[in-house]
Amino acid sequence: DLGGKFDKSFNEAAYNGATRWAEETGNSFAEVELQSDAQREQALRRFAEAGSNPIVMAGFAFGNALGEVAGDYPDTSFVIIDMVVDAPNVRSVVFNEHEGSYLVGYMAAQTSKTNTVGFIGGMDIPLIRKFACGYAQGAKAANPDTTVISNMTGTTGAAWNDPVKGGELTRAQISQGADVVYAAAGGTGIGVLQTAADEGILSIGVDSNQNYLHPGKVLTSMQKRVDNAVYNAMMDGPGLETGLLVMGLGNDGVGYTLDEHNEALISDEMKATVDAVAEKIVAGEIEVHDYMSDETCPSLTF
Amino acid sequence: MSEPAIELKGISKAFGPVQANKDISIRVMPGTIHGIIGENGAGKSTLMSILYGFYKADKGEIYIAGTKTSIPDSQAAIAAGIGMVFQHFKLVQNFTVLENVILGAEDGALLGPSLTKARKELTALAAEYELNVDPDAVIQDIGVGMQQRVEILKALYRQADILILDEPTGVLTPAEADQLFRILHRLKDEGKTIILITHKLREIMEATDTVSVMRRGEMTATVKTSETSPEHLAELMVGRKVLLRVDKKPAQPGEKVLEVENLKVVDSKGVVRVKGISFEVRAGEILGIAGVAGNGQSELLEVLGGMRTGTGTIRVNGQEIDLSGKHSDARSRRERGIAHVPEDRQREGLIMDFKAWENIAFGYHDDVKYQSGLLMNNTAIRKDAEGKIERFDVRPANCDLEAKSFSGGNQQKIVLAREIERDPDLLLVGQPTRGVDIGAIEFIHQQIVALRDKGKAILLVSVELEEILSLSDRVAVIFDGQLMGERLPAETDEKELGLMMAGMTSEPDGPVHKAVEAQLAHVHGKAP
Amino acid sequence: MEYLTVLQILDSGLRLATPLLFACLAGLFSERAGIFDIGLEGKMLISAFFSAATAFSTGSVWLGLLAGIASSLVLSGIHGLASITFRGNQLISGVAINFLASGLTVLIGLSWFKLGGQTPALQGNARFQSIDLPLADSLSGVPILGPLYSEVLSGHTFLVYIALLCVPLTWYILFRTRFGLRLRAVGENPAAVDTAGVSVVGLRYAAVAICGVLCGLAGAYLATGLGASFVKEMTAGRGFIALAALIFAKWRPWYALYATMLFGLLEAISNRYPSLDLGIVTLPSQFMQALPYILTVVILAGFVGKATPPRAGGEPYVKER
Amino acid sequence: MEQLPKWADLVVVPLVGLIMAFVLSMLMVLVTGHDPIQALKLMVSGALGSTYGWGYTLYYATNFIFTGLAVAVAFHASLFNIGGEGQAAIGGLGVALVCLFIPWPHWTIALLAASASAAVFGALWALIPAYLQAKRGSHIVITTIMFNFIAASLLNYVLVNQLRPRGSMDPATAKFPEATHLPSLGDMLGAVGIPFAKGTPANVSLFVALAACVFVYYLIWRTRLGYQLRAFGKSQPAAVYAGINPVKITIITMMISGALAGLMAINNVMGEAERLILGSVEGAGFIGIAVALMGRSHPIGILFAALLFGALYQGGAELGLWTSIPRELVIVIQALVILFTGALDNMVRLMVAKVLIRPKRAEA
Ligand SMILES: Nc1ncnc2c1ncn2[C@@H]1O[C@H](COP(=O)(O)OP(=O)(O)OP(=O)(O)O)[C@@H](O)[C@H]1O
Ligand SMILES: Nc1ncnc2c1ncn2[C@@H]1O[C@H](COP(=O)(O)OP(=O)(O)OP(=O)(O)O)[C@@H](O)[C@H]1O
Ligand SMILES: [Mg+2]
Ligand SMILES: [Mg+2]
Repeated sequence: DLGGKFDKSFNEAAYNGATRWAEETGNSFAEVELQSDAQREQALRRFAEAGSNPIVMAGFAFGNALGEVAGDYPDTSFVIIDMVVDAPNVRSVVFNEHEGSYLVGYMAAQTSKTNTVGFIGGMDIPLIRKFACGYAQGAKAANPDTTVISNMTGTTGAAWNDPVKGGELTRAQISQGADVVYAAAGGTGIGVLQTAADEGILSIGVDSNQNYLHPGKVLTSMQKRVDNAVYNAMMDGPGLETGLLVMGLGNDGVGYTLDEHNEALISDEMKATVDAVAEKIVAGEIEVHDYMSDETCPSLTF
Repeated sequence: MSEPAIELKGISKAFGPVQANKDISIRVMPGTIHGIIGENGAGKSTLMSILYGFYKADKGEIYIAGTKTSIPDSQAAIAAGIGMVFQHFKLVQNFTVLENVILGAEDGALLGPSLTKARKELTALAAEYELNVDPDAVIQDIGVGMQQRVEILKALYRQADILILDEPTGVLTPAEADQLFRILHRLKDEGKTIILITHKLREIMEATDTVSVMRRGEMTATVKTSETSPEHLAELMVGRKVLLRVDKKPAQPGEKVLEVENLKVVDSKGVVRVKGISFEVRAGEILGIAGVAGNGQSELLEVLGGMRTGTGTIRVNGQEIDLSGKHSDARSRRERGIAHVPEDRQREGLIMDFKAWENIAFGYHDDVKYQSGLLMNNTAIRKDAEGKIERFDVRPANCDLEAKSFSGGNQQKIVLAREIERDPDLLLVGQPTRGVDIGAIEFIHQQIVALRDKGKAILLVSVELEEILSLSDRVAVIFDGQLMGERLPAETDEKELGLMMAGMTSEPDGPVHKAVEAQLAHVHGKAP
Repeated sequence: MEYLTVLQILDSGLRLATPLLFACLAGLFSERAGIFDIGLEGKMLISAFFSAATAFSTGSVWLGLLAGIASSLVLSGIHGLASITFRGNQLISGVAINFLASGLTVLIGLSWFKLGGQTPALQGNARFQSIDLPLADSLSGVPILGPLYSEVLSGHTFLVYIALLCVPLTWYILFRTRFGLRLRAVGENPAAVDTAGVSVVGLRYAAVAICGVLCGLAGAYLATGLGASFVKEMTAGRGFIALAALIFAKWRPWYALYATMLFGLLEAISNRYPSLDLGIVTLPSQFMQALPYILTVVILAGFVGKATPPRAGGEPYVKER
Repeated sequence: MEQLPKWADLVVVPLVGLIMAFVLSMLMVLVTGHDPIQALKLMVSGALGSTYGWGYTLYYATNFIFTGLAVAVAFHASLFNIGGEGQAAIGGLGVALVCLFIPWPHWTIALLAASASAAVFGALWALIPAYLQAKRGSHIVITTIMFNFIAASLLNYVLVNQLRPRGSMDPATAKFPEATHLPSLGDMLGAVGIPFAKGTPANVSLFVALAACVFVYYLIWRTRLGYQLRAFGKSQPAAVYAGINPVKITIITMMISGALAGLMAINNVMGEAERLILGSVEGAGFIGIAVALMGRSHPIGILFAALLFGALYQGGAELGLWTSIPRELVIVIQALVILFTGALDNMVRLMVAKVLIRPKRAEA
């Protein structure tokens, strides 16, 4: 996405997926980062014409371009992440970010001593609302009288690359009592996690596993296995099965991360309860409301 | 005979195509006042700027008191004891007098000490040379007269013993000019050497010991002042005989064209500049308004020209005109047959970056004959411009030169050509010949008189009493925003006007007049 | 809202204002000398990168600071070369510098750290730690003023206090020293300075250099003071806000402090109140995010009025054409 | 300084500057461990080597022509309009509303309406800063910067909460109806039998941009308004002497400037994306400043500068597609081009003069 790869989260995950595939199979892949919206369609066509197959694109913003292009290259398989494009040769991978966010929200509320948890999004767009909404639900579920403070960073592209502002937003939330903050803001999130660590509160990473950034200071990360999506797509190779592919808790599309960096923070019973919640969600006993379903959120207003 | 204080040998300087100075040599004796005259663009300022290290000469040598000196920059010039008062002052507008004086001559990295020291020296110098200035006044608030004194003080403060003045009196009133020359004489007596550039032969005759004449970048003659005459100098300068006095038939005043009643003007700072004055100008006459700069004559012109608002009644050809409403702008004035030659040609009268032909349409760009449909008819404007430039003998006669590369005199001719050839009922003229050489002055005066003789009304504002007296049919004196009275040129003289300009009303040969003479005598430093 | 919130907002405002203040004073020196500089953004950015990069690889934030300043000085040098020595267009030069910085930082970052133009996070001595002013805790008991001191004034990084010191310092240099006098003069009327026997070029280079140093401090503060790593484009338009603040401040040091503080506070407020519930309507977050800019315009139009820049600003000094 | 012949000044100097910029850039490519020759080939051929490349180059150029002209017009009245970014964004809103909510029979009419609406929206967005500058003396640079941010927030709100189709992830309007889709350069040239790559974004707006160049030329140098505008830009006291109303001129100029910036939307929003997306201007407003300055505020100059930047964009895209050279290198190249052809042009001029004039001297 225009955010650029190595935002330590979304695009980086995609890139890692591809590299993993390349390393394991010894094959090579062409990748491109875009500077302008007009280049989306361009890139797709050029890769298609050059015979790249499959072509994987990360980000809802590709939806429109793919819609245009897919028809013209019936023999090429396309994979789009975070967006549904209805075409015979397209696999649309969407993630249940709300489910993952629900889990980390749940953990946040459990950990919080002040019953106040924070959310910092990059920009006020539907995808981010989806994150926030799931997070808030989880938090409320864990502890009904949890307050969820939500901030969006900005309204220009800079919003995804402004760690300084991320840091200030974090401090603002801390001053309102938040002691766990969840960042879904690309490069801005780096500032959030940093400040959280500095100010001695916990933070939650997003997309990739960001626990390692500040060992012992990052409660967990809402991992969105974009890397898997990309990896699998490339593994399946040309003629991969198309259609809608929903990556949720069930198929490890999303989830929280537990590793050496944060094991100290997550007690066994906490892990137990959270996993239990996860089960319920998978089993459908807990129904996590998806903001996108009706563009409303029961436990948070935008 | 002693060493010359300054000797220039074979100085040449070209600005791109323009050869401003061609192989110029000149010797200036110590303890003398040496005049330099020449037409606009003759190369006077350039030569002096080279001596002061502002421009670099392409060729030539400079000797100061006999020793060869290289003057790569002004610092070297100052070190060599040279001080220069530029034609266009080099002062920092929003600094105080004191700050301007010490700029570049501070001692020590901190200002405090420098300022206290400078303040002392300044008061000393001021006392010694009657250079009264208020050290704490900010430049942009003080008159040109005082600004010039600041420039002189700057030089003296740097212990200059050679002082160059480029057109110092161009902006001064007679009184101020007199004072300046008193100062120069005193400096001379102190043994300082002075180079004086001026367009005014009278000043040359009165003040200088020697005078050099420049033409087209060359030094054409150097003569002892005592051995020459204004007419001779004028001829050397222009290369032909020049009429130094305007010859004009007596006026035949006709209908009232301009009637001003109780006009008041308040400026942006809220200061009342014009305090309810009334007068009239008739067809076929020139009313001259004399006054020390800053007494409201500028504002008077600007209101009449529609550049600022005022209160009172003004009638042109019997019809009242709008002084503050939406028809009080310059455009509507022109529609009413008022043409305006502004005091500051470079700041107001012309767009210096526009070509000459574009400037001919300036202010009249709405004129239908300049339009063709939606567009401006540039060919028409150009044709018109060529005619005007030719008739007013603007040099070089090239419509495609930008206004800024004409000399002041020729810039002024462009403005006059534009305004006079409009054949207006009323012409407003401010400082028509400021900084302009005598050749051009002669021409400009002729044009103004010619317009009068066509039965047009002319309101002339000038700080040059000579000009006022020789051009006007009636003279009114303005002081502190009020008219001190009217005189007929034949029945008055510079003394009386000078006094009225200083705020003293006087009926001829009344007691005041006597007092005046006494005072003037004192001013000129001779016994009555 | 209760006192603590006010304190928090002031505190945050101060932090957010600091980089603006540095950049604003930087612009002040440059423009007071008659050199317009819309390249503040770029200088901050490059300094942010090199300070972070150096701090990371040497482990010393001080070396980082020096490197940041040095890099910013290089860009200043280019600006000086273009606009003083070669009398080029100062605006173009500024634009170029902004592009140069945003490209170079990532380009070099990529080849050094392979992190997509980011630098690794800085730890320990590789970043500025916050300083507690003397008596901060003991005084915090004092009603009203106590907390103000301990919460707002105390507990910032070294550079914040430097920035605050720079204000009186700038004022002093500008209005109480020979250098300052000449600097202001060269921005108003270079010919006057020239004929007074002082080098116009020298003065202007000095001013541009000071501008570089201050931009360097601003960038270093972003990457090693407020943040703890470089992120591409992390200046996020602050250079332009500083420019606005400079005009807002009418090119005066103390006003610069007020103007930048105002911007800082407004941003802090909109951070604190992501969306305002006014009972009838809730103002959307987008409105709150635009609020600082809207208020700026309102204040500017309502109270500040006309600002006249240094007279010789923007034009190269040409004697002969 | 030596006087250069006009042709040298207009052709040789920029060319030499360009070459110097590229030499430096390619050195940088070398340093970052890639093959500069290949990179250069790729960029040039990618941008200008095929009608496909031109299809993109011209598309970007169209954007830059509009924003460049916008800045230039303001410059002539000595107003510095940094607000092109915001004005273009709001212009996009104007286009979107017209295209979405009015059923158009044919693209020609739609284009007219959309252009009008884009221009009006852009002009109105410039009106407030202009008015404040004229009446209150509020510095246009601050206000236009602020209005860029305000525009971004406004669009973010409108797109997310109002114009976005329900359930869509993308903060963007729905696709515009078929009837409003503009013919691409490919379609048009194809129609007249000239082979031109289909599926490239360059479209009929290019001709609107060219028309805008002509319009601006006549406006500035041939109309009464232009005359007054330039005079006002050179000297305000003189303008007053000539009866030119400063308030009126300031406001009209800025509105024309805003309108030109707004017009850019017919290219990127209506012509390319065929819907309004978030951040659709993509910095073209700021590139416009560089373009105007390098084009010396003259339509012809702006045309060339815009083409240059368009080519750099497209060439850069090709680099991104086929090499691992990071896209930021293109930004650096842009910077160097601006530096050498814009800011350091006198240095280049001096060098050229040494080469050109010395021999002449020798002969003489
Ligand atoms: N800075 C400059 N750049 C280019 N040409 C110049 C410059 N200064 C003077 N010139 C040219 O050199 C010639 C001499 O100019 P200079 O100022 O010396 O004349 P001047 O005798 O002082 O005229 P005036 O009596 O009006 O003061 C003029 O023709 C002018 O065009
Ligand atoms: N920078 C310059 N470039 C080109 N010509 C110049 C420059 N400076 C002065 N000149 C020309 O030099 C000549 C004399 O210059 P100067 O500054 O003495 O003006 P001037 O002729 O005295 O007019 P004024 O009396 O109004 O100042 C004029 O032709 C003027 O236009
Ligand atoms: Mg002169
Ligand atoms: Mg003169």
